[in-house]
Amino acid sequence: MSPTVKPKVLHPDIETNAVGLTRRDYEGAMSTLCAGCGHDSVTAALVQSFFELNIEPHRAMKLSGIGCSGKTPTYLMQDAHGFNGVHGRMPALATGANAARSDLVCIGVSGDGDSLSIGLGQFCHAIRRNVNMLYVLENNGVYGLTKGQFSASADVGSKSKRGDVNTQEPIDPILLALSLGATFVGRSFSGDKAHLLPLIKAAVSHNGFAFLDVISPCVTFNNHEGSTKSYLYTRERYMDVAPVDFVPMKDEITADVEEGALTIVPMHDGSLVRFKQVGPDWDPTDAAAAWTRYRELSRDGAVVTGLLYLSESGDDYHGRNGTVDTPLVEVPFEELCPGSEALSNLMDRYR
Amino acid sequence: MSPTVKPKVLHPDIETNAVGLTRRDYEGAMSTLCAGCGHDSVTAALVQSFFELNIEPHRAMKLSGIGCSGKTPTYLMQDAHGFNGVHGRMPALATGANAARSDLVCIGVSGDGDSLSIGLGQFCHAIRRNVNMLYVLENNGVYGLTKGQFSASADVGSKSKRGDVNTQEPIDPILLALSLGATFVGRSFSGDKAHLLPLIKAAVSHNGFAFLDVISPCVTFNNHEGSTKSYLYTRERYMDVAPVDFVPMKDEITADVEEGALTIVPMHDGSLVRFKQVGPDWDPTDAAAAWTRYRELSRDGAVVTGLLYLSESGDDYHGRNGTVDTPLVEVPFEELCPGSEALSNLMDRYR
Amino acid sequence: MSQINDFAFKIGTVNGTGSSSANSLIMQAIFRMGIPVSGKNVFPSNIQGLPTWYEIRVSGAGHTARTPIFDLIVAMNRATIEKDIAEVRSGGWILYDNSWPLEDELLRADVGFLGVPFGRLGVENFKAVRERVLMKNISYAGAIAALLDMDTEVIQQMIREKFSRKPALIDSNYLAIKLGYDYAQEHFDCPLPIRLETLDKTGDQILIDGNTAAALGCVYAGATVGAWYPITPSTSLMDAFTAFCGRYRTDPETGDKRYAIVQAEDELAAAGVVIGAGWAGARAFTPTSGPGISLMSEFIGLAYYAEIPSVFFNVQRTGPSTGMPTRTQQGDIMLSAYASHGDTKHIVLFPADPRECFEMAVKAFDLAERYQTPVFVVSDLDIGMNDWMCRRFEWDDDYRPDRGKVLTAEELESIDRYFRYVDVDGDGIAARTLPGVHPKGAYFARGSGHNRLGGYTEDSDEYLEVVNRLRAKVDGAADRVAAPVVETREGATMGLITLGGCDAAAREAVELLAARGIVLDYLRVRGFPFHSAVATFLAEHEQCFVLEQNRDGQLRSLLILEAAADPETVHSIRYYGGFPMSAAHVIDGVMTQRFKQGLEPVGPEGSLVEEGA
Amino acid sequence: MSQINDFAFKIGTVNGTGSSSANSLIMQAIFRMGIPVSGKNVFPSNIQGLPTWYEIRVSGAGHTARTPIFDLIVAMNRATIEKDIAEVRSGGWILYDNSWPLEDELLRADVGFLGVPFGRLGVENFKAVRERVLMKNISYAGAIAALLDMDTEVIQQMIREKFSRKPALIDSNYLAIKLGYDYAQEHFDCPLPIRLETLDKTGDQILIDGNTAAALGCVYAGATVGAWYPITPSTSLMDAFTAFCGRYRTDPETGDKRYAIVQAEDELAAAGVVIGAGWAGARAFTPTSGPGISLMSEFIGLAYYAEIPSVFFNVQRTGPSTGMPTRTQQGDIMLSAYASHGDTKHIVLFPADPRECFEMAVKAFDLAERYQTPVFVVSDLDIGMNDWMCRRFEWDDDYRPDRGKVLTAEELESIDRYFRYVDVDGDGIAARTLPGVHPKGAYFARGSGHNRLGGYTEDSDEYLEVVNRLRAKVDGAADRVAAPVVETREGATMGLITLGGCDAAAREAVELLAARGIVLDYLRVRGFPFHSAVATFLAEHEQCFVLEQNRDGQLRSLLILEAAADPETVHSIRYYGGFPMSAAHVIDGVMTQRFKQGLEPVGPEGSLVEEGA
Ligand SMILES: Cc1ncc(C[n+]2csc(CCOP(=O)(O)OP(=O)(O)O)c2C)c(N)n1
Ligand SMILES: Cc1ncc(C[n+]2csc(CCOP(=O)(O)OP(=O)(O)O)c2C)c(N)n1
Ligand code: SF4
Ligand code: SF4
Ligand SMILES: [Mg+2]
Ligand SMILES: [Mg+2]
Repeated sequence: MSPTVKPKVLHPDIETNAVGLTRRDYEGAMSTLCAGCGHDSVTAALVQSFFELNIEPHRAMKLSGIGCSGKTPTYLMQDAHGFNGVHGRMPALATGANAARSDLVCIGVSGDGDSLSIGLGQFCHAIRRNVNMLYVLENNGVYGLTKGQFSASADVGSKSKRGDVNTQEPIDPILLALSLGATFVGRSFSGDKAHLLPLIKAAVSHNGFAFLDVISPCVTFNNHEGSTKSYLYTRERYMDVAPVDFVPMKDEITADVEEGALTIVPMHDGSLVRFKQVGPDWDPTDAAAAWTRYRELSRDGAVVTGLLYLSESGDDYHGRNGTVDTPLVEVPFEELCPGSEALSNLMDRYR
Repeated sequence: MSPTVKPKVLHPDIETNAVGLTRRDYEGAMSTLCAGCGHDSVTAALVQSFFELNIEPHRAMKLSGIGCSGKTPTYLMQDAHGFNGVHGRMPALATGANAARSDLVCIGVSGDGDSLSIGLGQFCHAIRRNVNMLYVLENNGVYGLTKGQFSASADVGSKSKRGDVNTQEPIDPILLALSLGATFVGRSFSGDKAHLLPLIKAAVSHNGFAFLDVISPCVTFNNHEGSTKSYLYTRERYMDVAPVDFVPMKDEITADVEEGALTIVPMHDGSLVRFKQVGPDWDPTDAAAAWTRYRELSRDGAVVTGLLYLSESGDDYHGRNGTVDTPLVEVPFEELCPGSEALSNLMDRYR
Repeated sequence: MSQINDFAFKIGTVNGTGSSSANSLIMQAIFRMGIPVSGKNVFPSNIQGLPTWYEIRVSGAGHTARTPIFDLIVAMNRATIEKDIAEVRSGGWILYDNSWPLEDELLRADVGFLGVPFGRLGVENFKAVRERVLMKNISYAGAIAALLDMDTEVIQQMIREKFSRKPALIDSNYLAIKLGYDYAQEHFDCPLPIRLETLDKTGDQILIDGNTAAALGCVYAGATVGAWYPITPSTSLMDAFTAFCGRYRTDPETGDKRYAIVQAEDELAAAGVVIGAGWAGARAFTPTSGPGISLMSEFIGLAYYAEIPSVFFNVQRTGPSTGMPTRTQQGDIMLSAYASHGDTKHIVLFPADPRECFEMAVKAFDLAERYQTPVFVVSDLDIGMNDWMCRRFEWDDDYRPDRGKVLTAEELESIDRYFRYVDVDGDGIAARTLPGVHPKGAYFARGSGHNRLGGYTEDSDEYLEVVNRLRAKVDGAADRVAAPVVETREGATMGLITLGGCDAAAREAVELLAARGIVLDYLRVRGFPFHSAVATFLAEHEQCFVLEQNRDGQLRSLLILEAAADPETVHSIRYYGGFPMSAAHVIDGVMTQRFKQGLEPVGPEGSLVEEGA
Repeated sequence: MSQINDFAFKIGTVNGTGSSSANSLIMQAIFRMGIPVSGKNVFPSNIQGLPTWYEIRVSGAGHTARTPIFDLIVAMNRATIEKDIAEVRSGGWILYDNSWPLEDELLRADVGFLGVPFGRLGVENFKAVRERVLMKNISYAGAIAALLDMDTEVIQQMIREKFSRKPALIDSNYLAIKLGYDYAQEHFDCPLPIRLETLDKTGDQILIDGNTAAALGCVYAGATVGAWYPITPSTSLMDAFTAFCGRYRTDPETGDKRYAIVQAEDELAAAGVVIGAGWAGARAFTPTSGPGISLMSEFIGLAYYAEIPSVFFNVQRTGPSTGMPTRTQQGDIMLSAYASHGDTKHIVLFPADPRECFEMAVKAFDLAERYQTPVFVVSDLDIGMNDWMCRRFEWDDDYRPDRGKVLTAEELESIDRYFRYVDVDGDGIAARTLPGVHPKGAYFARGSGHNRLGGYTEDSDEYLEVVNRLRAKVDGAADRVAAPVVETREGATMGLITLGGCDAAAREAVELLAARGIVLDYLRVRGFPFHSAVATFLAEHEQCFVLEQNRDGQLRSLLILEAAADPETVHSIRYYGGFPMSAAHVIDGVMTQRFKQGLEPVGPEGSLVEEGA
């Protein structure tokens, strides 16, 4: 049962990107998730974004924990190194991978069980360290792979397929991330690819921990009436408060930045994030305001989405650490080992 | 090296409380912490509070993790069962103990390393479950017992004794608790016993998870200039935004509740919490406002204290679970075991 | 060879398509015909759309172990039909959906192909797409009924029971069954030589899985606190506990619960909840699997050293790491015995079937409280999740929990002063107290160094006194954990030793080997520390074969370390590919080992046994 | 008996009062006099105010093991003076502060009491309270210098070096030393019969602790990523790594760091960071102690199964659970070998002293990358935190890291297709690739079932192929991990086997036993899986004694399971009270075991050895 590899259909006029690859080159094994699973739409958006961002797959690392969500990396960029670790511990693996290879694009995919239950501590501390990575939380309010128990993101009153009603306060990763000083906090919906694409791209361009909470319905265990993470519920209550455009670096000069009313944030790598419509209520550079408004709107029943908060001025883990620019893996051994003379001198101090 | 027991000095006119015990009966072994350690002041405040609350020590359970803070329970109420568990995992032990014995006062003491690093996940989930307990976090910004490394609550820019400067965003347990829907969020300072006492008492009376973040300076590793958790720093920036009085149940009727301007919250057990002066800026029943103002004031450099948020209307773990009133430990076996007839009937269903 | 009531078949489908109800319908129907039957569900670690198989063995003689040889394969899944056809035994049959033709190259001359147009029948008879898929699966049950001569009245009765609350579905299910049945009757020479014949061998039996049984044991033992984090294959244990508590533990008037189930944030927390509750006096447990035990390791050491009763169910799956979550193995034997850093040793129970899961669950709480220590009940995916035929469970209403040495308020009142870890009785067990009972009962539980009085210590002698007592305490439990099952045979000089779910395969193999003239005594380990009868058995046999489902021969290791087995005379037989053990594996292993020991002139051909390097 | 350069003394003080500088001053001064010396710090798990002792053994013959017999005790702590007085050997001395009189009942007729008014001298000569306390401790160093005939010039030189940057402190330290020295010279018959005499035996030696040495090894091995969570007694390893990196790994121009140290939120995360970094191609490590290994268990299994190089330093402390964090033990031997659920087996190195900590740290990274697996370097509190005398470390500038089989971009370019787990060379080791190198190099690392191609699998055969190879791979490392140290003696038929920090005590005991006519060969295990020489040694000796510091005889168990030791002929000698092993314990253990085996007519009296039940 090795992963089913999709046959590459060669098409004469198939579109290639700036690094000469087709969209298909950004795909991975065939999905084994349930037909209609939100996670597969997230995969599709990731594939599309990486294609459009011209990422060379082998210059990326994709990591995940365990769960249906944890399978996502298998389904994208087959030419990137992947690591499907243990449940809830992807943030630590990603921190280590990024510590070693600061030059590669680091992509983490997780689930709400993976990040908010067993992995909550790691998730929070990765935010705190501002590890330079894209962190996608495929949020469906249940443990999909273990058959539908409520996860920590299940809302009070949400009904399970068996009819149980959740009585526990949810852990809202957005409120959490904002409280922890996250520098990039976005929220989206697997059912809205157009919305997801610029968010993913902006997240990849961000210098630091870029968090995307993506409502990604579980069709098998949490898509019924009474669920607050179903397609229907999400669609009905969808409220995009801070949608963005992403203007890649190369397009920057030509980018149409005339609409002065919009907030434009230059990203670390030279690309731009343009907030399409930020109401008077929403200031994506004010974490406190975002926290308050988000909470308020959510309590009123809205499924709030957008690039809710962005701060591009901070240092990522390496910036704070003061690590050399050369990825540590590539620093020559001679620059790491002090050699025999230094040792001999040092030995004199232990007498 | 068994714990040094303080000699009981019998004094003819020694004060006893309503259950006939002296203050000394609320003490424990002699402290082995550093002279001047903030944690010992917290101990003293706990002792005093429990004495004044007339708690019967054997009707309390005291639990902790590992750290200098973890030793606190040893130093109080020697006639209460105590459990010094493993590092960072007291919340789970307390959840289990409370599940079994809903009738006993459950007291947890932790440190900032214990609760915000290794135990962060458990801490958050105990809040989420609203386990009925007093949870004191003795917050000193360092790992005391392992000799002064920065903890996750160390502020950016805070200097270690060795001179290193912390560059990582702190995890602020107050912002965290408010984001997680905590029902009782207080903050105090080990150096201000008068402030701590009513907070502890209110916390014990609270029906649910009562969180007290107590700045408790580490005189040995984090009390120097440049530290943001020193006695001096805390004293200088101390800002009490929501101080309270605690009116015990029996005094209720006689309590002077005339000053109409003050907010008075009736607690689950019939006692009252009276907010002494709640400025126009502070509404202790509004979690969002508390989050925002607390963050703002803290960013401006204040050490904000008080009973920052209180909601007495919710259910604790047992309320949500719908557990019987009898503590589970005391439910007779006959009511637990369905017996042979039921089994025989059940067996028919497996054919 | 006539194969009445003695054959095996398997059904290949796609998961998430409702085939599991058809499969259990078939299995249950055979069971109700009074014929011993066993079923193994081979499913993927995924929710929908991947291949899944259900293996059914029918054995009038009562053998319930898995057999890897199939007389009939129902190949409903196009994605695996090639593999399925290749796997059926020579002379066997393939039942398949011939709505679309089968590629010629798949055909085998030595196998009978029985095509039924299940798809077409579905389309012709049902409207909704989902219904067509579901009914297609029910139809194959009809075809099988015809081919194997199943009692159709039994099937109809079962459908009526199953859908008693949804009568609308009864008709469509009847119809689906009939479609398959009639087609088979019409087109094939029914029944096949492999066929059923009513017996009366299941009268006192039930069909139940081990997790349900263990959950029931927890209910009967009076466990009130259950904490868990979902993990295959242990999840259904807590599902069952929840359901049983809903039925048996809900106050009829108020609706209040006489139990608390904590779905913890992870396994560490689940362990902590159990230990906290155990310390406070509740019977508390957590079900998990290997990865969970790894995560609980630190807490397990705490419970051992602070002496807190706590019960851990480890429904083993294939390791290491995440491994194959939907395959079985016995890979955590050593871990169970010694989990956590430092010197530790734990009480372990090894149930062999659901009945023992029930009984040992009860026993586990008694042992945990008696010895004030963590107790592990170690089953596996095969026992835990598959339906096993076993004797109806019984309950003795005189049973009262053995709480061990717990001082009451009266006892505390009468003594001068209480110290937690003083071994008054010389059995290594000190009396404990519970919170909330009496002021004199207070003590401080801790995982740091402590002396017999319960005080913190860093003193060598005080430390040693406690850890030496702990060792004596757990070793002292050996004869009270669970005696092994021993079966001797006239003339046997060698023995076969195993544990847990290998039992059925081992017994079957011992019978078959005896028929070949290789006579073996049999011992099944049921607990650790090993009962003295285990060492006796080892000492009394010149050679022993140790049968188990892991790569490294963990039971054998443990027998050497803890039951004085001589490494020279205990020979390892291991199969650990993720399927339950079969008699063929055992026989093959015994023959291979005998050949190695110079007892057989030639070794078996095409050995099934995996050889660890 | 003249006791020149052959005695032991210990100093009891209160922790947090600066006594540690005085103690290391004394030890270092003796060392600089060319006399072999060793020191053991016995400290509480607390920061300030509790009793602490420093034990110093002087041995012209070069024995560095702890001895539990003290000729002189410096009793500076009133809280423990009773215990201290009781402990000194008959005919020995007590040096104490007589500023206040000693209670009569504490006096012993068989011991010389040397009173020095340290307190009063402090009060008379220093002003600040804190200064008085600190200087009191320096003064006892002066008194000791006089009593033992220490070279005062050496001491003064050391004070000058130590305070070179704070010259103001030099004078007060001089004064404090002088106060104690002069008082002793004036009032006592200096030197005592136990005294020092300059030798030239430490010329090529250094005084260093094992954690510093291991950290240095990590720097020299080219480790770039270190992750940790503080835990005694491993914390100083990362402290030292940080300091060394500050010195050797900082870009002189930019100040940029050629390393990344992650203070993780817990041990699980620390393990994850190491594994993530190892997967990405960095040499990465984490230092921890027993509780940390328990917490890392799940991740360790992942690294084993997904084959990720990773290095774990376990500086053992007394278990189980939190245990005695400031006492030593060798309680994690079995855990190191088999950590995590399922079938696993790990490469382990057991350094015996700081020099080996340095060398084995380097070796650990080579082995981890060569075998693509977690490697454990298992020392203990005694080795890790105490200063040991050992030979200066050397470095071969020709050393280059053994990265094992890592495919370069060129190699990847030249092959058709890459599959992660194919054993091309037949040694169980498949070539790995690193991210960022070449598109053809991509593979998916996972802890779930996988086949040789690196694909996800739930297929028995595919699964088995991989786990069987893993076993062969790790077993295949046996002769490349670390050969044991073997020392044979004419006429020996029995052997003594030990590991790690028991070495010094074992060697000393072997010498002493030989003098008594009990001749033993000696083997010190240095790695696991055991080198073939271990099994050979076992096979060649009729009886072996296995010496270790844990309750359950874990090394012995491992030798039985993995080096074919015959349980009947390997006899356990264990001391596990938290102090380092001493020769007396070994001799006592050997005599006891010989008595049990019927080789001695009477057993030793008042056995020091703990008997596990
Ligand atoms: C240590 C451990 N505990 C439990 C499991 C079982 N498990 C696998 S996935 C999962 C939850 C997945 O939920 P989520 O992260 O929300 O992902 P989803 O399947 O919903 O996408 C659990 C509990 C495991 N694999 N490892
Ligand atoms: C599993 C584990 N890891 C590490 C340690 C070591 N340790 C003991 S206390 C502590 C930190 C204590 O810090 P904090 O909780 O802030 O308490 P404080 O001492 O500052 O009061 C650490 C890391 C341990 N005991 N157990
Ligand atoms: S179970 Fe839910 S989350 Fe998992 S694959 Fe199916 S739809 Fe997606
Ligand atoms: S080290 Fe710090 S926290 Fe610990 S006892 Fe001393 S002052 Fe208190
Ligand atoms: Mg989910
Ligand atoms: Mg702290």
